[in-house]
Amino acid sequence: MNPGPIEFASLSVIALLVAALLTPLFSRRQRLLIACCFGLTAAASLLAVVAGAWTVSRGNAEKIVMLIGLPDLPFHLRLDPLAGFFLVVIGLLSLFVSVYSIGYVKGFLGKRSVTSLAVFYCLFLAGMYMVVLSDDALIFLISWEVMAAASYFLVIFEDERIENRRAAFLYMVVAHVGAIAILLSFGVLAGLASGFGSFDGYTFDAMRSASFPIGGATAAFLLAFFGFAAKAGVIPLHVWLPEAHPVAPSNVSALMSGVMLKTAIYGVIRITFDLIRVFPWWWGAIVLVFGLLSAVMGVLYALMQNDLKRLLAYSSVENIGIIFIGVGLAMIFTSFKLPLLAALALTTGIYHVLNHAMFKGLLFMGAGAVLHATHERNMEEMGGLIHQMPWTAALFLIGCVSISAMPPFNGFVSEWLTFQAFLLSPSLPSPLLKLLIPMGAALLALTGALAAACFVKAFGVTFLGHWRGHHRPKVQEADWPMRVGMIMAATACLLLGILPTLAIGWMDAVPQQLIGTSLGTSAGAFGWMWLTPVAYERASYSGPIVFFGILAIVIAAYLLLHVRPGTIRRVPIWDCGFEKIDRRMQYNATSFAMPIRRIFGFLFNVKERVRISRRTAHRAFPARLYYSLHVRDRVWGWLYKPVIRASFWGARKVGRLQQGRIQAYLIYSFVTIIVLLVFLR
Amino acid sequence: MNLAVAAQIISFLAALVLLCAFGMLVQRRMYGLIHLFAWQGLFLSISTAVVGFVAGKHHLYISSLLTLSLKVFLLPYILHVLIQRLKIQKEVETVVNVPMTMLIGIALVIFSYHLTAPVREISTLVTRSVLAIALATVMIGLLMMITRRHAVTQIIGFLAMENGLFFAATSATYGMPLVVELGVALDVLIAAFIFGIFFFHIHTTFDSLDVEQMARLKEGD
Amino acid sequence: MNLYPFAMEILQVLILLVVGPVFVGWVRVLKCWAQGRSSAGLFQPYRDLRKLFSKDVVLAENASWIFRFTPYLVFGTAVLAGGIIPILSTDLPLGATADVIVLVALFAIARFFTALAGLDIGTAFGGMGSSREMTIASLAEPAMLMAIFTMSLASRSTSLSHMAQLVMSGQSVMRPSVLFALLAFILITLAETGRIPVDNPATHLELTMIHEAMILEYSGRHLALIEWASMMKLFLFTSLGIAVFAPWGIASSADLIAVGAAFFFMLLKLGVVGAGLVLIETGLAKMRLFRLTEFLGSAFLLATLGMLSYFILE
Amino acid sequence: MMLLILLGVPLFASVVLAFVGDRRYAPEINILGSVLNFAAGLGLAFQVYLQGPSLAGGKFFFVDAFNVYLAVLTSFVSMTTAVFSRRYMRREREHGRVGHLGMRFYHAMFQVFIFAMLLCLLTNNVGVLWIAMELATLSTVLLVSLYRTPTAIEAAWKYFILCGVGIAQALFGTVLLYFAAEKVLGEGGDALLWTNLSLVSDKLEPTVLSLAFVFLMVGYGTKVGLVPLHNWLPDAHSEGPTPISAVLSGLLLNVALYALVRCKVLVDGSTGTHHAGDIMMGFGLLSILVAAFSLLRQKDIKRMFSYSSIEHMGIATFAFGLGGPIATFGGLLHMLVHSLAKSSIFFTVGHASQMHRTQEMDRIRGLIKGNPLVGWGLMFGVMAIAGMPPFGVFTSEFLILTATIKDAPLLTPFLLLGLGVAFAALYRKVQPMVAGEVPSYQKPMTVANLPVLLHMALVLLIGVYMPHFLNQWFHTAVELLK
Repeated sequence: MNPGPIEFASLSVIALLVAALLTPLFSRRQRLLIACCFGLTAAASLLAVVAGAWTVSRGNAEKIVMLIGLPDLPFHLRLDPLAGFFLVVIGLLSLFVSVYSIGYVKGFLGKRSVTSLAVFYCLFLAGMYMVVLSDDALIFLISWEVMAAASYFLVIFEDERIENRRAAFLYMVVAHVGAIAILLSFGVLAGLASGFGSFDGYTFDAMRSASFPIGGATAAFLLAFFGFAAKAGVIPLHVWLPEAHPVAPSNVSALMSGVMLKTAIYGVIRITFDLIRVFPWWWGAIVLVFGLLSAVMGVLYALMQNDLKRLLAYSSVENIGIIFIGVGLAMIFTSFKLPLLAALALTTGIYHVLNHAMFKGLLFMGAGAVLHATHERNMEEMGGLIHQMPWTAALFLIGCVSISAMPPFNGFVSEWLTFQAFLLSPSLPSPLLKLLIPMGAALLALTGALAAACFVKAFGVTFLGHWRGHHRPKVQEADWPMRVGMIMAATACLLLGILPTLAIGWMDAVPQQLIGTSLGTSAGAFGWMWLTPVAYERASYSGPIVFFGILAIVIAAYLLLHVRPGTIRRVPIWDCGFEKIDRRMQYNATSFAMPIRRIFGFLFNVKERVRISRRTAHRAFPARLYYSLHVRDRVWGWLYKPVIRASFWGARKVGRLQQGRIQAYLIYSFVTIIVLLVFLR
Repeated sequence: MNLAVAAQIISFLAALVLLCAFGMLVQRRMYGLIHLFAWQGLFLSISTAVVGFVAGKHHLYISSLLTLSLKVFLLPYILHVLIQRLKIQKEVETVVNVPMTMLIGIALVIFSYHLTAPVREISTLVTRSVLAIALATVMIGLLMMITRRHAVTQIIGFLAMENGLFFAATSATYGMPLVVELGVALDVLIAAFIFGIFFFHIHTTFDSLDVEQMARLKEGD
Repeated sequence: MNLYPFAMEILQVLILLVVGPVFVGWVRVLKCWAQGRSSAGLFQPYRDLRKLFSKDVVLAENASWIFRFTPYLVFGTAVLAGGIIPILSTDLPLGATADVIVLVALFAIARFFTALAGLDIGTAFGGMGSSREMTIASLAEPAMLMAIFTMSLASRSTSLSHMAQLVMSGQSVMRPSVLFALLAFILITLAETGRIPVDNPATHLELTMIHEAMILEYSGRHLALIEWASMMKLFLFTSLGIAVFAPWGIASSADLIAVGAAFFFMLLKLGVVGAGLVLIETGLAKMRLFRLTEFLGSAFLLATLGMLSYFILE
Repeated sequence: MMLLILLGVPLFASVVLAFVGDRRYAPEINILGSVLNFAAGLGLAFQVYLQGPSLAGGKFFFVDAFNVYLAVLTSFVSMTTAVFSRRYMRREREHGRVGHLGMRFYHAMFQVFIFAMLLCLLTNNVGVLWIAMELATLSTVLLVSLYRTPTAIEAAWKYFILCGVGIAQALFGTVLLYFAAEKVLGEGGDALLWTNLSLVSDKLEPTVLSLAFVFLMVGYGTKVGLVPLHNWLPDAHSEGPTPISAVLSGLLLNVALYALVRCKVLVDGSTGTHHAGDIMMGFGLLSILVAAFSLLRQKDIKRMFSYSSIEHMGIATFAFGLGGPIATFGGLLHMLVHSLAKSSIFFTVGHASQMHRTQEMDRIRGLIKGNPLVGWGLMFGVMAIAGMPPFGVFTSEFLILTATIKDAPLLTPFLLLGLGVAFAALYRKVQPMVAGEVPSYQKPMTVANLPVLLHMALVLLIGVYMPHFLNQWFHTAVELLK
């Protein structure tokens, strides 16, 4: 038998599981453990990438059935282009992050045992691969929850900190509630697919071959969307995300933000396009609206953050929103039978999946390097790191530029394609959608611009200027494995930005599988240099020319200006004659975001307090000034707090049942009997 | 003895059993309770014997003897001894709202009658009308456990329920199979030992047998 | 291989480099006339640039490579944009490189790095400028895109050449959506190019400056590049507006006369636009920073109205 | 034959242990008895696997697909509990919480309890079932009050009275059942045999049987711990010695549910309606909700897990009430995996509370660092019990929930609510206990590894790979319970 892609993928999963089992044996040799474990995960990830890429380029599906699980419901695995694509996304970033981890995890040596980190890291990766590979409801949910549980243990890794525990708890609860919703959704589908006389309905194949009544399908979709949205961090279910992602070890944050969230996207695509297949347009509208909401609110919240990793986490909310915009548009186009447009929209969505995985992974790795070097997450305490950490700074900058959707990097390509998809909405037959969808384009534009502001802040405050903190740690550049991990991700960002045509041509198998149409004929029509979705006349973009054009002009200008040797004089910064200028006077994260906070303040729960110390001769010359600012998510107060309150209220009420007196308990039985008898008569 | 007479006798005994149950419901004194319980057991035993005689079921004699020895002599004796040992013979329990309790008891009798109607219709036994009384006795035993707060009273209520069940078994079906009867008797016996031990434990721990004190285990605020 | 398009491309870039400063000079001259001052002449910007190029560079100790790289990048994006916007001809080889969205993104990347450079030296001014610039940009960009989308809805294309050709072919003359979009575009151009009432290019007063605050630490050739680029930016935005809203005259065939005519029309239009700009700048006062929300908000509103009117009225 | 050995071993062991008393090797004898018992259980399972259901002791005992796995489970959990209790009870003895007499009593009664449960499961006679159930209660009542603290006595008293009253109702129900059966099968012992009753269930008088079901439901439901008859359960489970809590939660509840389900089959056969199922669903749902919300505010660790038992019994009851092949399958599986997981949790909880000398959750901290086995064991146990894959509880909940969607879609929000709240409540409490730094007052100690590891391994195994024979039994049982 020739091993095919799915054997490769399974092998990768098995390798990870074996690694997870064996790792505890090495717990006494921590250094060896790090090298072996993360080396092995890197190899396994590479294997997964190969399997995925192979499948996508072959464009067909392979299945195997493993004879474990329930005897009546063995585990079904399937590797089709959609799964293959996500396998590549997950595998690619896992590869980078695994390499990075070899350096990063060493930072924990001497402080705590990294055994559990290594074990759950392996399980986490295995879980993600399995989610993508699974082809029946049971194995899907098992993988889904293994992924959630493993990441939970990774979040709680540094468990002595209360914030980690709190975040992990919140994460776990939201994830589990979401998982139950997904479970119920599968329940609906399985029930409609084959009834409950047998276990057959649980396989995806049965669901694919069934046709669902609209009511049941809608229930299934809404449940699934709720569950997946909770996992993806779609506003308003996102609250766990900015808590959990920052406190996890940075390599894990990179994976969680970069690829774990994508499994939720995968789930939505799988359920709507592959399992249900026929759906009304307003499903897409729901996805679109939540996508827009997440995009705008996510970036605004990101702008308000002072914690570097928290900022990145909120930015993930934004990007998930952008992805859902693409998916939602694809759903709308599909339901109106516009396959070409749907293919375009879907491609934008999944291309952004890939892109976001790359740059968000890169950014989290960069933030991890900073954290590793400074032991600081608060940007207010940072600054000027570009001098001590030139590599990290440059790579982080690439990430920032990519995520801000600037050409010639990859973030721009997917955003550009999303705009193109938006601009195709006039082809829709529904007048209402025609009017409303362009508004979405405006919101997307707003998101992009705000993201740029956000990452100017992130990069500028962290790496530029002077050190803002009170005490100055000795900062060292990240070591080579970490750098290599980041360099690979940065290279991917650049390549995906300047060669989108190749990437999209390769990805065409996915829309081909799900919608039946591919972009291939139109997108790559003018060769690899030109990206022309739909038609040449509509729009075109050439990444290579933009990149090399700018590069050429910059180099030309530089050379021209350096023909005549000029000197550069280094002087202290100009202080306008003030003389007492110090580094605490720089703009910091809070002040940078101030104008935007003013403008969009109504969206946040802002508590700003200024207090002037009493011990002063005159009010105009205070000895001390105290300023405090709290920007909170309104969603917490609107959605989560009431739920928590209601639960405890319920708990108090229920607690009254158990009030201690035995007579009362006897009365319960007595009344129960009477009630039952009365009802039965 | 012809069937009609037997039925009358059994009905009469059933009435006495019910009366004892009501008596126990409102009896405040320990000894009074034990005596009432013993009387109830006696009526039960006689009734079982009569049924056995009428129906020609000889294993019912054994049941009758069991009841006699266990519920008329042994259990009252054990209770008696316990009360003396624990020096609580003088204790008088407050019973709240006697009329109300009685009313509920009567309501229970009516309810039981109503409930057992279908059984009565199906049954061909002479004892069929007694089933309502048996159920009522069970219910009143439960009611007694609810209204009283003394451990001994609760146990007596529990045993009264047991009587009611036994009565039900004889009246509805001329008694359960012998194995079951014996097993039930064994269980009651073990239970008797256990509550004996309990009385001591409770008394030494709480200094009284008032179960109101035992309300620590609850969902506090 | 037809060399004409490439010649056109080179010509356009040259025009950009040359006419950019002249256009700024023209605006300044007009402004002086309007305000009753005597002007420094049409070519003063050249003299400024030459002076700056010949000076040595003074750098803050803390400046990193970003600070030094930014001027080149800003200059580079401006030049590249000049090769994309149909200034003289719609038949540009680079025209397909980028559509209007890419163009906006090119300006965005220049702004991104300028803002970083502002933060790089670590002064309060630099940070302030960056913060304000990014704030304004984040409001202006969506409005800008909306305005352009309104136009591209009609032409079913975001490619500038196609849009211009379509307008020239006369299919869409004087439509309500165009009017709204044009108004919005003007407002945004004022914001994007840092003109009154959003910013004042002529002042270095800390409370008001935005763009100037970011580049306050630049000197010598770096400053020259940035100044030149910002002059080109004004020119580019004007050309962009012309290409989208009033492309008449731009050559669409390989014809020397047409190109000559296009050049003439271009100068004519620039003259008119300059006059309009001066009217606005003289007639209005600089706004407070937080009133800009309303300003840009109304630009966004206008653009949205344009889009709605496209669907409702056309 | 195996069947009789299975019943005989614990009885014999209890007699021996009653004589051995508090000697040093008593725990080992206890273990030996349990191991033999488990071996007999395995033998029985093997026999059933090869030959199918059978009768023994002159129709007096029987074994089929439904009770065989519960019997093996009972003997297995009792064995691991015996292993666990060796160390545990020794330490309690050293701490002076249990006296000389107490130990003798503990060991003897432990075996009696096992005997009672096995008798419940294996007897063919409804009456004997009742007797055995009562015996199971009585044998544990004094174990619950073993520590003689005021709360322990209170708990035991409540247990005694409430279960006594409850079981009395079950007897009434049994009488009514016999009354109905007698009409069809004639007088005598045969009329109470399952094997006969199930054959003629459609001929039994429906009105009588539905009346009987109410009493059986309330009676056995009290023992299952269904809300609102559950009040004894948290008290008894939290105040007794931990091994007893483990078997109470892990086994006794199952046995009671077994009895209930058997009765339900008869009633369903007789009435031909789904009323009995509806009643069970109602009780199940109420239990899930009340237990879930009660979990939120617990302070005592064992009390919390006993509420969790109520919740899970609610789920299983709900599943059986729902009926249908998938839900019933899920319910059967749920009984198995819950029992394994819950007893494992109680083992770790026992160690944890001994390490800290308290059952208050606020004082238990840093378990993973203090003792990895206890910490991770508790963590994974809770994961399992909270329905996280890949543990077996997830599989059963998956089947039950998906089946609910089909048959009672309107109830799913309540299930979702209950499961969600229970999950959050458990994690809220467990996470601080296992994570974080070791507190100063935590005492290191050696723990019994084997029971926890064995249980968790089994739960995991069932989650990812259910053995074929188990599947076979469940399917046969589903047929039986249809």
